[in-house]
Amino acid sequence: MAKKAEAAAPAPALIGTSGDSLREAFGKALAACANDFPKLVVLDADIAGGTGAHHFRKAFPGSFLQFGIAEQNMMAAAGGLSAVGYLPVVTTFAVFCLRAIEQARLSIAYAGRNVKIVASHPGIDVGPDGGSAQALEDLAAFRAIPGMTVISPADPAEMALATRAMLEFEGPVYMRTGRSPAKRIFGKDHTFEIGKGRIIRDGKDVTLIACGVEVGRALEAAAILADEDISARVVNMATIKPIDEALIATCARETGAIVTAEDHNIYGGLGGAVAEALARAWPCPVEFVGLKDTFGASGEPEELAEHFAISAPFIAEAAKRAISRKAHA
Amino acid sequence: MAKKAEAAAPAPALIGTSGDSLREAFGKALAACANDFPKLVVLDADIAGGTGAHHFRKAFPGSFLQFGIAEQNMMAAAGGLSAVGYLPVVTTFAVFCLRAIEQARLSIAYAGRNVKIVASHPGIDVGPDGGSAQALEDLAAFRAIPGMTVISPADPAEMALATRAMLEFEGPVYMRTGRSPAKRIFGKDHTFEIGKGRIIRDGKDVTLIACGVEVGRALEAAAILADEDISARVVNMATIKPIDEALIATCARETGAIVTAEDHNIYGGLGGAVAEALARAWPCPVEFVGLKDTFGASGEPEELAEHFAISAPFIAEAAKRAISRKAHA
Amino acid sequence: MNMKPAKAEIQTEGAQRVQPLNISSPSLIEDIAAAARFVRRHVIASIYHAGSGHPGGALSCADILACLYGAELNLWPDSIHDPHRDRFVLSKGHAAPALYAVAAHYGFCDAKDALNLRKLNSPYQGHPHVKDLPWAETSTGSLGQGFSVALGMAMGLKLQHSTARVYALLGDGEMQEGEVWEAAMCAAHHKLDNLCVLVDYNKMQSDDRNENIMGLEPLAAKLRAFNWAVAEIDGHDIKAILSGLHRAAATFEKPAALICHTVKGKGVPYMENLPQWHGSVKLTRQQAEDALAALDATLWEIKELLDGQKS
Amino acid sequence: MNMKPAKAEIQTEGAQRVQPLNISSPSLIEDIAAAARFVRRHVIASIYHAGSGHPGGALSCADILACLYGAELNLWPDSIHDPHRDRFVLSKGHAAPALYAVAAHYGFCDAKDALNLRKLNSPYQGHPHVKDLPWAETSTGSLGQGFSVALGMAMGLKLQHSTARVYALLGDGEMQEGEVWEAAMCAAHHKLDNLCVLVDYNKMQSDDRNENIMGLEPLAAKLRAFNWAVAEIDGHDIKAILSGLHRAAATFEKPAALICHTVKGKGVPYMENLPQWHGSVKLTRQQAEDALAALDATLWEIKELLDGQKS
Ligand SMILES: Cc1ncc(C[n+]2csc(CCOP(=O)(O)OP(=O)(O)O)c2C)c(N)n1
Ligand SMILES: Cc1ncc(C[n+]2csc(CCOP(=O)(O)OP(=O)(O)O)c2C)c(N)n1
Ligand SMILES: [Mg+2]
Ligand SMILES: [Mg+2]
Repeated sequence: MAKKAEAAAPAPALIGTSGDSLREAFGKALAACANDFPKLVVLDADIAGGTGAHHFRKAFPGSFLQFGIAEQNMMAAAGGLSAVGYLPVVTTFAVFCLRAIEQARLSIAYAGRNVKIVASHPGIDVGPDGGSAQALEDLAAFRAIPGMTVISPADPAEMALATRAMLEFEGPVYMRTGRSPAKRIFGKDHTFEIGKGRIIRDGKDVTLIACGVEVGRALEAAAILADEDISARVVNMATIKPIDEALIATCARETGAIVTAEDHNIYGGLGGAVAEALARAWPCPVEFVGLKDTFGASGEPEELAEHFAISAPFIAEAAKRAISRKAHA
Repeated sequence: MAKKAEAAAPAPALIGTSGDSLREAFGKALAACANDFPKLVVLDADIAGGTGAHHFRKAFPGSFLQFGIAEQNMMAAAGGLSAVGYLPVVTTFAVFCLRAIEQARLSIAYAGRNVKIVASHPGIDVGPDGGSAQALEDLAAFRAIPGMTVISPADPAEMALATRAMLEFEGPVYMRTGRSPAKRIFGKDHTFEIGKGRIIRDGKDVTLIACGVEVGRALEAAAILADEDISARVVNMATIKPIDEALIATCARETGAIVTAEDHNIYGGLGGAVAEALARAWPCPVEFVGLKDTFGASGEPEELAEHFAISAPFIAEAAKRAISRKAHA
Repeated sequence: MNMKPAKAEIQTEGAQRVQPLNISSPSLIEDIAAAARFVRRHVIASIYHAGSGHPGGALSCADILACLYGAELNLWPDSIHDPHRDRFVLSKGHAAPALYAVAAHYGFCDAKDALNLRKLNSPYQGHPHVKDLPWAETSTGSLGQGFSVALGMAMGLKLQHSTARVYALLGDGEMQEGEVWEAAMCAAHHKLDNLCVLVDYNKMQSDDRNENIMGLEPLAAKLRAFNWAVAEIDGHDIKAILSGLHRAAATFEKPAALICHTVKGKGVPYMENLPQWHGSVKLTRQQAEDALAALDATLWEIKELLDGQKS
Repeated sequence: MNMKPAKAEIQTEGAQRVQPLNISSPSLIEDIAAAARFVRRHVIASIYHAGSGHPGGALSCADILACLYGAELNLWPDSIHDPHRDRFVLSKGHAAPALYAVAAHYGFCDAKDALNLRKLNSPYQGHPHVKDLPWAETSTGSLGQGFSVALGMAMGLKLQHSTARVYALLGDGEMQEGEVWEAAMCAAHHKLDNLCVLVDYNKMQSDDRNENIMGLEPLAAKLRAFNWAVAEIDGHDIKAILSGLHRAAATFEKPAALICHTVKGKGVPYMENLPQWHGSVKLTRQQAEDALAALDATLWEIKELLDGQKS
């Protein structure tokens, strides 16, 4: 092969490093708090530039473990690293976590290992990579694994807190980050606790329960509804499992109607967890905002949210439907 | 190595072929109706003796495809076989279907392939093999895949009907069979339709919605409740997705309390699907019978059902709790 | 739209293979070289328009794709539903822009349309999707799976006694996926001599060189130990690729692997052999123009590719 | 309870390996042979009591397990929590009865208790579960995973500069799992010379002989092409196993694989080389008695093993 002469290489603009996405926030937080967790090791499957783990690699190359494009081996090996005393954080895209879910089940959850699985690129928030890469099943699938905690923080500030909380927590955790530039929602005073939902805007006619990127959209929806004199409460349900049943029941009692919003299939994820909690604690009409059992597609995250009906106006519409159902309940 | 002299080999009693388990019923039905589906091929990962597929192999060795112990390749290859005109039926244990779920997602569901995935050994019904082999996550995980139909027939007669219905159905299907000797529930007049639940015992105080091996136990529970003058309706919800929302709403309206019963984690499976349907259509108290977010263990299926609280008496207890909640709803 | 010189009817039962082309014909080689040039330019333009995409691995496989579509595959735009057509699966699905470009060049889709890469409501997703584009044969994007799907196709075609062949293009990084070795073992066991795998051995993957991430050598020995017929060729030498494909089609009871040594980013000097151009990158106007110029595009062609969309 | 002859203290920091035993010592070999006999009898008895279980693959690995626990592993009942102990992972988890038996023989658990195989409320599940039995090191049963877990342990121990070694026993059928080749590639890339894989090459898997299900040959060539140090030995020759382990421990910057040629069902003539005894089978009283008699158990020992439970 004729090798072309070396040309001056203009630096490429990596999509992965621009903006303040949840994955970048995760990667920075991981690097920032690593000194407090000397047993921490971060596992990568040749995708650190995409997951945010590159920040950690740069800061702590000795604790960064490369597994190549082989997610099953990486996931089960995390169980082995945990067995010899490490605190492993497995990083890859959400859809490739799914590829290794049986390893997460057996060699991590069943074996009782304290391993953290951090999944970037969940939902249609993935954007232009398209439907094949947009995981819409991970919350449902990982939630079904006995003993697995599932979290999905909403903004960069919360992601930083959640990263530390996850490392301090004892037991297997599955955490979603996100690819697109994230909205800033929380200030410096924000706190985070695994297992707790939070009312981040009060209201009395309906409660919008959201996680991940949908929290920002739920807040926008509440503003749209306010313009129509509908008072919507917004709950940031950053922990999908264990779900904050007490808070859900309180919201159902106080507002009488619920909307769930998630960047995930409407089946089995946050919506499923909320529906189950209500059925146990306080039956109440729910409208589900999410992908309606269809795969995603290429496009920009915001246009996809519009296209697949998970943007703020659709949450607001769902809220009105939920409210209108109160009478019949 | 010294090879020992040939000794008369007493025939081993294969656990897999004794009794009238759902997997055996599946295997026999598959062989019996194969002539009506000339494009049928059955894929195996060295476990045909355990899945029931050995009946098909014996009858149609030319259409039986061996993939060895390599479930990911088998699952995706099924997509390729479908692409060139075959009607592939993928067979393995439920927990190994989970191992290949990302292949089922991309190369089957996303690619729009008409492939059937038949999973034996679901839940604690697996028995002595123990917790590692007892899939408690499969209904939730496969239900979350867009476009995936999920069914779990209740007895050998229904399994035979479901096997044919699944082959006639256009689109990807995930079907659970079962390992233990199954109760006979239905007679010769039984019919089966994908997407339809069936009231198999009427009642007015509460509805017990079950699938798979739990249908028999729900019927027993109804008998226990009848002795206490509680009238329980029993629904055989053989299709978990798409769930029969109309029937669920009717039952909620008519009986005012629901119990779900499944050999699966209480999160995300049948219970989740029913809770979601109720939240959409007719909010109502639900009690969930299933594994309470714990893994299984070795033991005989019936003693495990007792131990993990999914046997008939526990369904009956759940029914009473559900009924007692009606007033507060 | 460009046509292969030797289009022949595909017979549906007991089909005979189309007679092999004269693969040393200078005009054939020039046609394929032109196709590869078209592919590279189209890749740059579509990734520029998309604002994201993986140029490195799309450029490295342009010559391979051009050879397949230009001379090897018994596949034409009017035969994409013929059951006895040859199948091509882009297992390294992130090289989708190259697949769309070669398909456009050979008339399976419209070239201008195919610039709508990664856009909402366009069928040209970031990774090939068969429901959007039937000639993509399957949906890929998760590495390893395309190989298994191709294996399933090859198995099925053999069961049907079809003479159709199946080709899959894999990345070298992709060879780290266990599923690839499951498929490799299975294809050899079933003696799928109608299956040919091409490895785009550009020595690089997402973050770095293979040898720094997870070494693959000795790759040919691995595939041979898995009972494949293996040849190593220069993946930018059209004659070598054509004759490699020719020999691969002649293996008996063995699947064939062509390890194609390539250069990641091939044809765009500032990208060549630099892992940071794996993707997903955004190309500036200047970068796109520089790349097209390096690919011998005229000023008019550059304008047409980068602004033609808007008209 | 039986002890290895050369118990030495395991040092926790900068630990030195325990001095190797004299592996040709006739008494050592006789001790290990006795352990293997114990394992085989215990396997038959526990599967008989359980009413189900996989005898074939438990019998084929009895000699390997006896060598590991009897001479190779720096592991004793009082060191199961020592961070610098050697680790053994039974990746072919369905051979659990053999693991429980060898553990019982060397004092990690009670022999009578370990006959409670596959019973509710017993820690001796159908597949090893580390939460029930800490010395099982991890939970297995899904083929391929144990190897990866062992790799993770070896990687971690290396990071800690521990001299502890990690051993994993795989089935030959298990080698068909892609995860095995992911782990093989990864272990070699990371130069994990503290990792040793033993393949119980009994030529059979669940339904039939490997060659009929999915051929593995040439297995040694495959592992060599994945950059492993490979030796082939007779998996029933204790001296050969011990010296194989000895050489495996001396590889530098390469993981070691011992391909152990074995007979499935070894020791029970009516089971040997017959795939139907893979599992999961129910043993009749007569079958259990015949098997134990073939394993040279006395009438009293047979009664003790098959009825001792009830007393
Ligand atoms: C299963 C899986 N894991 C990870 C990825 C993310 N990914 C996309 S491309 C890529 C690198 C691929 O390298 P290679 O196969 O060598 O492709 P090429 O160099 O030809 O672009 C990775 C890791 C993926 N698409 N699929
Ligand atoms: C991932 C996975 N697929 C399938 C099985 C079911 N299974 C249990 S044992 C077995 C055969 C194993 O054969 P081999 O590895 O050769 O074991 P051995 O002959 O030593 O018993 C199979 C297919 C499993 N345990 N795990
Ligand atoms: Mg590459
Ligand atoms: Mg074997």
